[in-house]
Amino acid sequence: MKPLAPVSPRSRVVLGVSFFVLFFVVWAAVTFGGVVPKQFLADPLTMVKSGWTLLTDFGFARDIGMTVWRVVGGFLIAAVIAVPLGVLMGAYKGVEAFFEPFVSFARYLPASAFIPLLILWAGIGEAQKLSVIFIGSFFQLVLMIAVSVGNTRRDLVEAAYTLGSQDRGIVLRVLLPSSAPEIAETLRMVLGWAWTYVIVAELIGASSGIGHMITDSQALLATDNIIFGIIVIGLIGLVTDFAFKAFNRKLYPWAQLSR
Amino acid sequence: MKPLAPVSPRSRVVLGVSFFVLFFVVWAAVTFGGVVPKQFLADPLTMVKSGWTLLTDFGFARDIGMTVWRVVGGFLIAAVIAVPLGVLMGAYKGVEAFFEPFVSFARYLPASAFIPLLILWAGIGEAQKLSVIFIGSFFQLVLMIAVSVGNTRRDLVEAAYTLGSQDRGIVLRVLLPSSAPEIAETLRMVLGWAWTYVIVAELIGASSGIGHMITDSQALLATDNIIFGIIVIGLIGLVTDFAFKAFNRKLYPWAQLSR
Amino acid sequence: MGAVEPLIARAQAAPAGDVLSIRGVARTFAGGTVALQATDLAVAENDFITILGPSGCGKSTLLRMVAGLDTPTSGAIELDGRPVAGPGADRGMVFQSYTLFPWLTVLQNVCFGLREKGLPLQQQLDIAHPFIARVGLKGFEHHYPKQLSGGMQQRTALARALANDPRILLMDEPFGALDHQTRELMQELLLGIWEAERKTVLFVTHDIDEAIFMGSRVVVMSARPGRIKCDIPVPLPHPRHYAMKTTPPFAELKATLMEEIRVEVQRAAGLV
Amino acid sequence: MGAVEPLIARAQAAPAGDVLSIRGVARTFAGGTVALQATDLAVAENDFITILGPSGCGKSTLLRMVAGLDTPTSGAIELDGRPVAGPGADRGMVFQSYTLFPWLTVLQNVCFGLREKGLPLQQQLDIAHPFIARVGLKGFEHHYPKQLSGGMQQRTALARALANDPRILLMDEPFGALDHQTRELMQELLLGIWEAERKTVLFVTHDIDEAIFMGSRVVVMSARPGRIKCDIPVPLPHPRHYAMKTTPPFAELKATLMEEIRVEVQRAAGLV
Amino acid sequence: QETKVAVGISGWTGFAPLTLAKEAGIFKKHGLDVSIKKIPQKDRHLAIASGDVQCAATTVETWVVWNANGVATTQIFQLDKSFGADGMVVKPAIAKIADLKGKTVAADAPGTAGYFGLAWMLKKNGLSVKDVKVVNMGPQPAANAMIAGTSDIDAAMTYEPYLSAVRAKPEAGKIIATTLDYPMVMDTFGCTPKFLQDNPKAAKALADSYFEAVDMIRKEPKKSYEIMGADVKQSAEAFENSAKYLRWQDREANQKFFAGEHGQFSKEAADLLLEIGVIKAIPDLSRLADTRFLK
Ligand SMILES: Nc1ncnc2c1ncn2[C@@H]1O[C@H](COP(=O)(O)OP(=O)(O)OP(=O)(O)O)[C@@H](O)[C@H]1O
Ligand SMILES: Nc1ncnc2c1ncn2[C@@H]1O[C@H](COP(=O)(O)OP(=O)(O)OP(=O)(O)O)[C@@H](O)[C@H]1O
Ligand SMILES: [Mg+2]
Ligand SMILES: [Mg+2]
Repeated sequence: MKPLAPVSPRSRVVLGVSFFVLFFVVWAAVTFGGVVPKQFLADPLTMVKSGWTLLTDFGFARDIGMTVWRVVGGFLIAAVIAVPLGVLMGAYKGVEAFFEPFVSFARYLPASAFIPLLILWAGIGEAQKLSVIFIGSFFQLVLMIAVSVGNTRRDLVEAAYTLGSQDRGIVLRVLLPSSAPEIAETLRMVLGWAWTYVIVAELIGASSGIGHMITDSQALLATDNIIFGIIVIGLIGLVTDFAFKAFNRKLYPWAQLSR
Repeated sequence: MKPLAPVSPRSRVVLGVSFFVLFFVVWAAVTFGGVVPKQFLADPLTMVKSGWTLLTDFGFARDIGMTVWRVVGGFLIAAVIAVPLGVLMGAYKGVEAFFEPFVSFARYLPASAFIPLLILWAGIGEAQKLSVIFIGSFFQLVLMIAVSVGNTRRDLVEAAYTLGSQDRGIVLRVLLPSSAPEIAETLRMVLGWAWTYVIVAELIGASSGIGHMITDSQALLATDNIIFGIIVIGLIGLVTDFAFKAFNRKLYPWAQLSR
Repeated sequence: MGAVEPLIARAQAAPAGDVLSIRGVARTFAGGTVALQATDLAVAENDFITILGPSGCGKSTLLRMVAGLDTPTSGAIELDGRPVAGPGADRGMVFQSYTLFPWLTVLQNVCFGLREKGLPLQQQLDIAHPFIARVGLKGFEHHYPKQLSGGMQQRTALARALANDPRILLMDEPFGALDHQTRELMQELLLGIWEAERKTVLFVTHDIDEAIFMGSRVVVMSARPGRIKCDIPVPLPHPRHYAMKTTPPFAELKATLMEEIRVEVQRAAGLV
Repeated sequence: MGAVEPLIARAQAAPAGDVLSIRGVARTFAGGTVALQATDLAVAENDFITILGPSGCGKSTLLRMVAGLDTPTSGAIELDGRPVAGPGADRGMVFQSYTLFPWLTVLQNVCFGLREKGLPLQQQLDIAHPFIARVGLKGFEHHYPKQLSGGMQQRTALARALANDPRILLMDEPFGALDHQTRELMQELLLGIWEAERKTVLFVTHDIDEAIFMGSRVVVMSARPGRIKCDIPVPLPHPRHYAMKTTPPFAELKATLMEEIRVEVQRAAGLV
Repeated sequence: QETKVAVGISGWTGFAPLTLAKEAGIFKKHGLDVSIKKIPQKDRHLAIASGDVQCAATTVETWVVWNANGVATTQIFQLDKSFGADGMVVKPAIAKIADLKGKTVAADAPGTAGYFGLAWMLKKNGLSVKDVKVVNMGPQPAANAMIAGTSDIDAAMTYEPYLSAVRAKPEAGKIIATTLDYPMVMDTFGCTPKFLQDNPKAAKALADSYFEAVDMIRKEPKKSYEIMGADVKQSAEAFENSAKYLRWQDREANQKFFAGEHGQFSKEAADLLLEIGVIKAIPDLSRLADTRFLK
């Protein structure tokens, strides 16, 4: 094999699938073979079966819906505030100087550590879960968006000036469209992190959601349910990410995003 | 204010500091003023005092040490495996085709949801906490490193070939050094995320660490301690991040990293 | 186009007719770098002035100050007698780097300045389309910049600047990033447009052939700190044909400029 | 350097003395693009062959196949009678893009190939230092590429290729990204080295002046699908001086080539 | 040669004599090297299954859950009995437990004492856990949420000292029922069958140490409360206060308890747990306890 030499699309698929096959074979071997006792690790078959039961008999679909709703809700609130603020910070260095030091400190504060406080402040209802997502994504968003906007190619801005743009036009017709694809990419990335936070929020004080199902299953040592839950989250994350990527590519055909 | 027009370093500092001042003034006003009751939000003074007591009387330094140790430990284990694997994947497209689909799925699995399983598999000791950090950072690392290595400038590789390099030389003397600064940046970023996971791991089943202190304080409604804990995590995150950035810049003087 | 009288006559017109006048303009950067020493230059109506000079001698700095993108440390720049205070649509600029807005199509790019002026859409289109045709991009109106070659992008940038109908066109090595052949085609295209419209142009280049072929006057700048070293009229008749580049009068002028510029380049490189 | 006999005599030497022989080489890319039609070219010892042609005519493809970085769809490439199987140190290459290893200093870059050969450090240094001096970079041995100007980077790349003592030097628009004046200085530098060492060179360029000034033979390629259109010897004596560029024999050759190439460029641009 | 044993407990006042036994050197005297791990109740069986701890303290019905769900364990002695230390707090508007139908109740995860207590109280009032909306919250955050006046919780299951905290804030809520009204919280100590089989002497030593610690509390209350309080960052007085709501069980009480009450309660609890779906089958109830070590 030569470094960087591409492999044929066919063997790409074969190799990729073979890892999954291998993974399941090993999993099945250790579980069915009895090397690992049932309560430590459910076998793949039981996992799938329990997952099905969860969906059909225990209303797991509703849990999934709740979790998705929380992520999307908290994230949207964060985005609605973060995008304008980030754009302002990127465009006006004075605004940036005012907010930046605080925001870049705040983004290191782990959202999960806020949960105890948030329960106090917002209760255990949806407000609390949304707040966790908000804290987890807001500061990152603001900072990354401000950087994107601030990195707008100076020559484009200067070109706009020589074409007669005023300051307002520079912000609305140059800075904003020029950084839009990067802002969309930032939103996609940060949404990916938000999934982690929602699970934490649901592990602690929730009556529905995927995280809650996992806590419930813990008592029963139902590793099948836990693993199913984890896989469901993974799949949702994967699907949203791909959808978001495709959407961005569609929305910004002029940008050379990830090839 | 003109878009993108820089502000003087002096006003930058003044503006940045003024936000913090404003923040503390508002905080002090609502807490000392009694608008917000004590058990909801401690005032800044109590927070600092309690923090001091935590450090002097309750051995909080040890908790901090434990948390740092866990993050660094778990992260190092992840890095030690992820860097060679990532480099191999980036260099050899066959290896990449084999691992990539699985890894890019696995990175969407939230580390926090694994905690119940990890307690079962690894117990409640350090192994479990390290595993959480490992799961949280390993897949991200592998993927991002593989991308960095795979993005090595093709013309540099070709130049090395025309200078007589063999495949081994290409990997060791071109791909590796060329992507080293980006790998270091990846390590820095992912380390930042690892902080979030360790707190989760400590919120759920630990007998030491900052997260554990926060759980303990939650029982006593000691919002002063909780806030102090959060700020400590934020500061540590900030400091490591800056140190790492400075270190990377020192290590790779030839690279044009973040300006 | 018919017979065009030698331009040199116009260039020597009375200063009263100057479109642009640069008087004692100097620029020192924050770090202490003197980019430009006190410089004087008068640009008359319909002049095509090419500026030659070694790298770093302040050519771009001068052009940027005329455009209003930078401010002189001392001296005055006046356009039609009014001092330049900031950037404006009356001074169109074409940059060396590709500065089309990547999120706009060719047509939208050309309309950009018109839209900023607040013209209604139909009027914008009425102005833009002829210019797009003029630079030979008919049929490419709805292409995005990334779908165009470098030469096509610079042609669009030219159309965009011209559509705004500026008093003066500032061009900073507009063909510098193109390959040699594309560059020659672009020179002919621009020259053709100039011969038809007689737009006043300030054109920076490194290429002596280009400077002579395009210009009605060639201004040579000295190595940093920059200053105007000589100002040579080009007595070649219009319309000019590319074959002119291998004629003896051209070669003669080139030999002169080559000597002038060579000394400066060597000085800039620290070789003298 | 002394008196150097016109090179043209050597170029017409018996084919037995050929360093490189390209016979019937064609290249079709995966998408069906025919980049190069069956091409024949023989390069004799000490030849300095410059290749001119419009963009996209397959010049880089041809050079990359000689370097072993790409494989012909058909035909044979032989170096000293042995078929080329892959890249190797016997064919040094200088690229248009700056390909110095950014993590190595100038000295380490020049030593790169020598180290890959397994030479001991002292021997590497003994070879590298004179070449660094040769390209005028004494004192810059411990600079990183980002601390160098474009011209200095290409000089280092030249030294790096020469240090490996290749049988043939392949240069793909090595000065294409430099500004005009730097480019002319680089031409003189390279010509000086060639006049002293008589390394066999295959040199791709877009610039007719450069092709004539540097080459002992100029090969013109047709627009895509590429093929060799004509192969013109340059009867100018060595050593050549930059002033030669404005002499009548030079201008004459240039006028001929300009016509040849112009047709191709227009064909490539779809104008004919 | 000391026998190493890791014990999983929580900060619950009832378990404090174990801490005392360790801190006062009683375990050491009996040839044990005990390490005490604080593990939330919902994770404790996972720790046992992982092998990190061999023994644990928890409520009687929890052992039923663990055994039913695949974590084999055997109880060897009783620790304490709650006398009002566990209970349900409700918003002032709630008059009786039956009013909770359709309301939101905070309780720890299924398989914990809080959840069981809720199920038990609801059953005694003609309801089931399906009739209310259960929010997963530990006893501490649950109490805090009530005190903070969080609008979306109508009731919470918690224990001392958080119960007292609610008692001190009548406007936030009231204690509607405790273990005085529903005596169903009693804690026992158990180990894995493998540990008991391999270390019968150590098992006996554990029981003996516990009884000695209970003795010590009686003889030297001041010092004992101080040691036990320090472990949960409380003063001796505060700790003594929270201990008022429970009774530590000595050897005699233990023998009486395991003679009949234990079995009977386990049976009743198992039926309820099965009903609410926390266990899927009733385990072999005869193997839940091993009374050999009480002698
Ligand atoms: N913003 C700036 N801050 C400090 N120095 C600057 C700045 N812009 C330009 N310079 C310096 O001023 C001098 C002139 O720069 P300028 O870009 O005008 O040269 P130029 O003649 O256009 O060169 P080139 O031919 O390479 O484009 C250079 O030495 C440059 O380093
Ligand atoms: N890897 C490739 N896959 C497909 N087509 C290619 C590839 N490389 C080059 N081509 C095509 O082959 C043709 C010749 O390319 P080549 O780079 O050899 O041209 P060139 O003469 O070097 O042009 P230029 O002067 O712009 O460097 C072009 O049409 C190009 O698009
Ligand atoms: Mg410039
Ligand atoms: Mg090429």
